[in-house]
Amino acid sequence: MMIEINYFINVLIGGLVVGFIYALTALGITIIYGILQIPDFSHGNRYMLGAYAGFLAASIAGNMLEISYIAAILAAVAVSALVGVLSYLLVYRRLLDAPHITSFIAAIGLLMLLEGFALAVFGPRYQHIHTPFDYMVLVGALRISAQRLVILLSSIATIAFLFYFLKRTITGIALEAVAQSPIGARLVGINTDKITLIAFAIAGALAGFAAALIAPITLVYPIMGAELNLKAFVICVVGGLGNIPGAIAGGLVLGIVESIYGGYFDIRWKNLVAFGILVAILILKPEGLFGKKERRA
Amino acid sequence: MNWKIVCPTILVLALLLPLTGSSYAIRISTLFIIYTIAAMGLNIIIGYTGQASLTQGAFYGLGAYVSALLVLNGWSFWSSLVVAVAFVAAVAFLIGLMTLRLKGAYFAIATLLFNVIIYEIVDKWDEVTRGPRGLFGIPSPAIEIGGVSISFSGTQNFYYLMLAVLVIMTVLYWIIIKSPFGSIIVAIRENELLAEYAGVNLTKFKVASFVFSAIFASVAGAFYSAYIGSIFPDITSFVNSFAFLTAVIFGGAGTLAGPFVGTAVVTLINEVFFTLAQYTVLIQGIVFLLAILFMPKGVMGTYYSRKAEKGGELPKRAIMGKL
Amino acid sequence: MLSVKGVGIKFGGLRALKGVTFDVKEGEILGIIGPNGAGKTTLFNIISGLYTPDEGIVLFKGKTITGMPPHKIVRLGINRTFQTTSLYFNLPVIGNILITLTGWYRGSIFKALKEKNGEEIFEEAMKLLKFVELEELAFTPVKNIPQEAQRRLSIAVAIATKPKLLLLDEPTAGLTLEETDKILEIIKSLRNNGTTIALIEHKMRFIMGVSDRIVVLESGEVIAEGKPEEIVKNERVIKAYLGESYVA
Amino acid sequence: MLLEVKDLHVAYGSYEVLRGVNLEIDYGEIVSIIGSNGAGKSTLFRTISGFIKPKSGSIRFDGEEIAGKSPEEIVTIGITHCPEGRFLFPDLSVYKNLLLGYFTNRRDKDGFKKRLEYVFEIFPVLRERINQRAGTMSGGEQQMLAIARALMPKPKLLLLDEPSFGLSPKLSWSVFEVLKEIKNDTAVLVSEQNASLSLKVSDRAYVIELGEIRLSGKADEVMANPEVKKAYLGI
Repeated sequence: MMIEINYFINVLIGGLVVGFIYALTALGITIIYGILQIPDFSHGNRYMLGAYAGFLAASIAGNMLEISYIAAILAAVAVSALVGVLSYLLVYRRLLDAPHITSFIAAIGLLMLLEGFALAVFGPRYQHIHTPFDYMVLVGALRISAQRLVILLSSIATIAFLFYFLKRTITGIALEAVAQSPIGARLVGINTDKITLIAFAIAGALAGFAAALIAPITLVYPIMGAELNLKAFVICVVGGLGNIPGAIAGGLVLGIVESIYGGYFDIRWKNLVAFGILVAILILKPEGLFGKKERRA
Repeated sequence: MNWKIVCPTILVLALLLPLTGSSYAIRISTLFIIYTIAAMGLNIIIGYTGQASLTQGAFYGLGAYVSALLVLNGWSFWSSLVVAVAFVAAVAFLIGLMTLRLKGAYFAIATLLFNVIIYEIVDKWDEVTRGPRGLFGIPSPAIEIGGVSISFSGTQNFYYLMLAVLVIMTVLYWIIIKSPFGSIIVAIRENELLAEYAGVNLTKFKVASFVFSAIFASVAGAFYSAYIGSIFPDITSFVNSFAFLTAVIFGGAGTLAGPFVGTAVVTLINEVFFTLAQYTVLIQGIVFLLAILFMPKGVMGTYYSRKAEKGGELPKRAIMGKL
Repeated sequence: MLSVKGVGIKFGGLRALKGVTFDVKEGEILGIIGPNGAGKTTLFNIISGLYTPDEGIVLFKGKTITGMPPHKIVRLGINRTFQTTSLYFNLPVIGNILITLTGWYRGSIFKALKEKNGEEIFEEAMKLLKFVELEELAFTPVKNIPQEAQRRLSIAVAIATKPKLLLLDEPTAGLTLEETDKILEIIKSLRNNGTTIALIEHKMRFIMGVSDRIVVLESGEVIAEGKPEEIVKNERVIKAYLGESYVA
Repeated sequence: MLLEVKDLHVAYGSYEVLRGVNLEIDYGEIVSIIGSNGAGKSTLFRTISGFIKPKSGSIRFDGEEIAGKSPEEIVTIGITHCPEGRFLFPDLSVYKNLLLGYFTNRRDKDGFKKRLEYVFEIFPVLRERINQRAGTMSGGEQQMLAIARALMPKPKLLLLDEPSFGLSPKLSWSVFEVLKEIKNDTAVLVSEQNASLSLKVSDRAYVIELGEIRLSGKADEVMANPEVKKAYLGI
């Protein structure tokens, strides 16, 4: 009995860990969608490039695990944020006046470009980022990997910090303002271009952080972004595109469901079940589980 | 450009191509034809109806799988083709019914999800599809005329077969676009609300054009499996959806010749950089982005807007927004 | 011909319309007036099937049409124009009519694929353009023609579906007196051809001159209904529409 | 002069919406601009506030040329615009809407508190609703919030487009009463369909027709003009 409960808690923690990674990535997509109404399909590849930047930084930083892992995190955050900023400056900003479908198609181009870049530079091989938290800790009767605890705690801290930023700082409030009414924002003197740039930087940084956290467990490879991206996207849609709490809740729910399913049932149909449920939600409740119903105007 | 001269010229050149004796050129041209058929279908739903569908790759792969499975079970290619097309059309009908109420990005994401779902089924249901091991030894199609059997196994024979299929599919494509049906889907693309107030049942027409686009994809897929002889679950992946999308956008979404031009350019790029396999995706991405940024209307779209700027005469169908 | 009975609708917490009841009689021109935000356009959206009301029903020729999608209502014989002119802006003027006629005549998939558009559809389009005096602009892209011409074109697009009841949403907003007169003539000759018309307007003089009857909306409720000469004398109307200062 | 608009031309594509508009506003003035829907009032406002670039002409504010500047720069210089349609932040609280109204001076925390008190005195109902989300308030309250937001940075000039939109006559009247209170700090250019209301509180008025100024003068003179009466006052 005891063992079963412990197994369940472990499955649950596994789900939360993955769920937070999903949530951190989905947050970026939802923030960008809120501001520009673009479904940025290339977002997952910022996450992937962040992971590679972390891998490179860690190899340069040397053999001290503590130092090299910190270097990896910093590099991942910085590079992902930079790629986000450049994506806006070089691509999306030029398409602000074009129909939405153009930006959306450009996102697919960007996705190919970033993935192609990683393939060309790093090849299809799997790379490894080493973590100093490579041991198990005892919490009560539970043995949990320290890296998982680090992921849980730092994700929660990051999300708390994000909420503080959005709700309490004037720049964060301005970011929400631009998402709700770009014209209103300009009327009060907010430079929407600058805010959009900040949004892309934040979205990228969150993805890079998520990548550096999970990379020691899942390894680093070129299509890691594409795999995560799809799920992050669906999470956003389920949470309501542009809805920040929705993205977090959606990420956690998907992570836990996947983990429980994988822990107890035939793993073969895991993805199918996950995507099946998500598409059903999308069709039955297109405004998202947490969204408000809007009338056709 | 006068299409009445250009089209027959190209057709004659195409018929003469095997005289060059280059099996490489024939192989590339055959693949080009297969991809073009799928791209034509995608152009109907994206270019003319204005709905960003991302399921085309799955329909293509599904067409290939259904027909290959039947052929491997002893069916003739032609009856398997009919069943594959009907099956994919039915799947598209159901997916269209479910997704086409969604708008813009939501529709795109929903169709992408269905692509993933179809891929998962093909990849994981190995009792039926043999999963990642793929299907091998798919025989080539053959026909019997008056007791004489002609096999399309040779590169050259298959090329002529595909040329005939291309002509048939192009005529179908042309009929769909040129008929009142084509005008109505353009009306939906240009102003959905107003189209509805012209008494058009939006759902019906959107679903119909989605089904048409899937039919083209499944035909292309079925012939692909017969040509290559082996297929793997990858063929249903959304990577193919993106590839067909690239061709349509590149050629000019919503222009009749767009899928031909776009597929030609994309096939060419792939071949030119074939030796740099590692860089293919990167180069595709760069070219794609540059095209969207500097030529968002694609080759044919840009051609027509230049022509309009210069005051040149546009085709008569331009009155109805069709190019 | 059309009966609106106890129609009400909510947006979020806001009650945009409540208990709206009135009739449109065959062959008349009914004016609908009221201050900005009174719910006039919402009312048109309900009649033409864009919104389903939370309460009440709409009857057209004795048949309930609430809950029907717009394309079915159009086929029953009601069409409308939009306040912010809605057209196929990328197409030429005549393309707008042709594409509407195509949708109207070939609205089933079978017909759309099988039947061809012949010369007669082109001639019918030209006739409609002549009716609104746009035949000279037939091949100009809509985005390049003046606002006033766009307004007339949107009427032509709506009547291409041969409606028995036409709903016009502020057909003269932003037009000069001269241009307003042109629209007025179109409306009158439409009525003479047997089309019943309901129109939303702001210009008092215009609506008083053209309407047989007038319905006044304020904050989502009908506050008066009657002949123009009765409406101008109605104190509640003057207060709501012209402002406090005009009473007394 | 606070604002001098000279020979202003604005076009959407080939269609000229403003055809040589001349207009002036002095410190401490309320000026009405009257015209039918589509005459060019909103376009004029949007051009002054920087949302539309003029084709030609000059807009001088406090002696400085501002034509072609971005909306952000123009708010910083001291012109705020309260447009038709309000453009509030519907999911943010009244407090945050007002905080954002003070965005251009965001570092001055004390100044913000003073301005907040000031607008609460003018619109006491907003104080009661301080934590309510803007989108859930009634139309009238939203209109007050929109005006209050535009007053937050203590602008030298307020452009007020259709303030009585969707308001009951009584509420509209109280909005216009407010203008008289603020005009010593903030000059006002107001456009209004219900011209009789706005003319009562205005010092001067312009009549705009088809993108041109047809008539201008003291508010009571304009109101007494028989043609204006006929065309815009509904009598």
